Amino acid sequence: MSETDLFGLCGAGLVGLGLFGLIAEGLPLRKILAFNLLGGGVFLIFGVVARRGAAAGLAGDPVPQALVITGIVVAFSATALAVSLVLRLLDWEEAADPSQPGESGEAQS
Amino acid sequence: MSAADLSLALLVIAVATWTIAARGLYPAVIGFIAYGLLLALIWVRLASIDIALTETAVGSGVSGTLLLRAAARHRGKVAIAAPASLTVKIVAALLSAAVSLAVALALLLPPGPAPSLAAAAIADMPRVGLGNPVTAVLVAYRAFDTWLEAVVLLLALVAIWSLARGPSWTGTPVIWGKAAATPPLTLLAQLLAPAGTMIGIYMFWVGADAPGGAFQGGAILAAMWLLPMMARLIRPPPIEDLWLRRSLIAGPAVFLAIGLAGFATADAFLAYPKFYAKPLIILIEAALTLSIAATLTMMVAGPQQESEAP
Amino acid sequence: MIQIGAPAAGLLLVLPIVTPLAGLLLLIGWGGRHAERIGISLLFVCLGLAIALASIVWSNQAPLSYWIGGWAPPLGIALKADGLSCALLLLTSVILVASGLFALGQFAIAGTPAPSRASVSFWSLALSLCGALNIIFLSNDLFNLYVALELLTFSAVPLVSLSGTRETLAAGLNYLLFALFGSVLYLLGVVLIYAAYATLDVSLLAQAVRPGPPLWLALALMSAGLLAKTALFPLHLWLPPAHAGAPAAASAVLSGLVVKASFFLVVRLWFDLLPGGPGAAPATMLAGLGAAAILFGSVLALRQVRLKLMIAYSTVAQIGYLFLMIPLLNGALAAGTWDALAWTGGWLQLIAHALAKASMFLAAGLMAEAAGHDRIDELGGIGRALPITCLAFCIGALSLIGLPPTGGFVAKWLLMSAAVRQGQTIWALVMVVGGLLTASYLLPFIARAFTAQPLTFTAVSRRREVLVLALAIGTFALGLVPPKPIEALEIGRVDQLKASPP
Amino acid sequence: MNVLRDLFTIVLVSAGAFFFLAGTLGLLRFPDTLSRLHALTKADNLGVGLVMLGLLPWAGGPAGALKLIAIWLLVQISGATIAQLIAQVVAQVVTQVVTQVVTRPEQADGASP
Repeated sequence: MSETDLFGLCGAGLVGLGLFGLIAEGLPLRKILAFNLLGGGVFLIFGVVARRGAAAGLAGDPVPQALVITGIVVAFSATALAVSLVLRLLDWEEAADPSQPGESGEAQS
Repeated sequence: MSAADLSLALLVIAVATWTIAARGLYPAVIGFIAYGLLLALIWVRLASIDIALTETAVGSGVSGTLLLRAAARHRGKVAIAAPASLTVKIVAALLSAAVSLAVALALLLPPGPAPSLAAAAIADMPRVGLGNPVTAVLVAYRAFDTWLEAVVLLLALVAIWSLARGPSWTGTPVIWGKAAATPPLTLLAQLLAPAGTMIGIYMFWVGADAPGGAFQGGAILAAMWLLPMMARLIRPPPIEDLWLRRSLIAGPAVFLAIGLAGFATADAFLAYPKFYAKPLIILIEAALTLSIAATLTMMVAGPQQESEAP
Repeated sequence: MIQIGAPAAGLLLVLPIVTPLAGLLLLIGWGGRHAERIGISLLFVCLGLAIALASIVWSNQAPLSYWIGGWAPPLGIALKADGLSCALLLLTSVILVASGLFALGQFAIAGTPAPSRASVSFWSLALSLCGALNIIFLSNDLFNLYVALELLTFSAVPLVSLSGTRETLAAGLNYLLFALFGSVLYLLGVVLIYAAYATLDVSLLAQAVRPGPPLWLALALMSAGLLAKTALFPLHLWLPPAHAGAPAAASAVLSGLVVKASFFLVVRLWFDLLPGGPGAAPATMLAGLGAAAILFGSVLALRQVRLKLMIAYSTVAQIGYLFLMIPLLNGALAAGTWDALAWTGGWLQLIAHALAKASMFLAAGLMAEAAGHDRIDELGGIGRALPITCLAFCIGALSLIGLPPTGGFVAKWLLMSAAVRQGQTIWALVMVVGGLLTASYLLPFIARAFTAQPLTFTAVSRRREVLVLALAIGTFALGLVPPKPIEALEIGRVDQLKASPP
Repeated sequence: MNVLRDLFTIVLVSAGAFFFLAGTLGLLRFPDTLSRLHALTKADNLGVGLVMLGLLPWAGGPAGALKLIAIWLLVQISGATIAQLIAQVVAQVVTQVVTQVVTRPEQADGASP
């Protein structure tokens, strides 16, 4: 088994773990974490494909490598948006929680 | 395959499992950050230094900061959703195992030489005038994707601003509550920010010919802007600040302007005129670096709060 | 026939994409007070650009394509406009312009000229949504489409949560999580495709694909991802709260356009990338899910007590109809022919539903404004207070049910004829049952709106009422269009038969 | 020359790795946060320094060597700061617990079995 096969299997395993987390986790923040794990696995598979496509004196096919860079940035944007939605929802949780009266006024939009 | 590769792969799987299985949210996020750093090592093993840098800076670093912050707010709060039932978990486990297995088989099975665009990419490199093939794909062959990606990043910031509490489109982000700065953090900000800024600029500059580029450099610059903010040395700018607004759009706007000018100068959208390709690309990358740094900083800083409010 | 050169073709294809996105940059850079003016004018510009593109494709009777940067695929990215893309581009602009006009002045902060968060956000998001949809309808590159899908998601989700209440934030988060699940599965399919063929261009792939387990796996993953974004049963759970919670102008766009974009890509995958069609089993499965969506969506709509939720569940049901087109097209391809009835019927259903649903959501928004709530039980008699709005709602409802003379009727009639002609009568039966169910949840509401004694309703702007009616008349007019323009949906489809195995 | 260089690298990098190992053991085995921190920072500083030194001959010129030294410096600065920050948090928590015990002994007893 070559190193690309090994990392390909690793990527497939990460996809499985992330997918499980994304479906089975209840807490949104945990789903976001699972989404990032899953994304990491998919990107890793891109990397394996790139490495296998090494040719013409390059150590890897630059097209999938560039796609991964784009993908990482897009996945980050998704994470940032999801996290800010979670934080806004926490504002409401705090407002609804009588033990923290100081924050209750801030959640009104 | 070496023993080091095998242990690296197993370690990544183990840390990922930990992230999913950890009982606390905070440990799970820490696990995720470690996962990102380990992935970066795999990227080095796959000879993709560009991606290793992006993964460390954006995938693990900036994402990790955001998630840590959210996990800290989450502590002791009521869970928003109920945990999934056992049936859901079993179905999810079966489904993800099936997908995992199918993908693994698809990756192990393909016979013969792997198809690749490496030769095509290298053949056209002289027309672009760059030494880094990944950058050539990003700013020339698939420049449209890269422009869109810069717009996506900006849109995510607009989305975050649209989720603010107040009714108006003005205000200043509030960084990490009201705690006072600590001397070690202040010292770190004073020492690291100037050095890190240079590293960020260097990272963008070498991107034309070596691993690096706008996204990696921009992420480092963003960190170097956030650090003094966290140390209370500077305040985040209000979102209506004109300089901030212009820095945010500089990258995508310059990219688009040069792209549209391509219709006249190079007979195609997002094409570069002969002999001027490299300077134009460096101009685009410089503007993108600035915009990415500003956008990432404001994304981590979070939504604005109105100045009238306490 | 007009012949045009590559730069002109480039401008025609590139401008509909970059104009709204440049508008987004403009709003971020200089936004604030002028958000509304910049937003609505650029949406009108996009409408003009869509008309220009459509008229060129129409007069050429041939698709238009363009390589961005002059780089040929597989290295570069190609844009391509056929008859269908032009029609969808037009639809996008029409609905966005209508929703934009409806939203004018809605998001200002009373009493101050200061830029309001809701206003700047709405217009920025509307522009990026327009750009994202135009890319999805024009791009020929699977990864580029992934970026566009994400652009679409990040525009749509904040629209849902614009009001900032707990319910809409939760609905937005849930929508985002479903959409991200969909994107990542789609991306997984993309990498498997690239691993096998080292190209992402749909046209090149159509010539290169070798049917076999790796290809099925990739297509299955991508389709599953897209179905989550389309909200096809059983992945529909996120849709009703999201579409019902958004402001009316946004709901119209979300229900009318956004969910259709990922459906469009499903069809692209199974019929453009795979020239021979999906084969019997996947086609039956997709249509089976569609049929289930029609039944469950309608039954759930029947049980709703709030008007906007009822309309949102009706979207779940109407999406199901779109998938009935797949086994019909596939059946014809298997026999070596091309079923123009099913093709035009399916897309007409999409267009008719988009127009009808947009006008119904806007009408519901006006009713909620007049009544101060949208509880169905207390809206009786609203037809007397807002006759124009209710007339619009009524026309939309007729189209959803499939009664003549509306676009929905023509679409469903075409689909049913195709089903009967091919002997796939079961899908025709599903459509009949679906129509009856739709009537059962929409007609009682309409009857009560016009007959019951009205409670007190405040007046709403006449301009906005007329606007909603105009959209509804669009649905109505679609039922009267002569066949010739409808055939335009087939421009570029002649290749289909040539490419498919005899 | 080559043998000497290889030997230099092997000895220094192995020594660095040993310190990392020791630090990790300390992290796992030491009883409280402050001593763990102590083990970790000591090992990190020395470990990174030794590995960096061992790799210097391979840096391929003065520019590469400078980058390696810069990396070491950056790790030093950030490691030291983080150690300080963690120690501060520990100190705060200790102070809080002590005040709690002093002011409300009965509650603190119940809270810490």
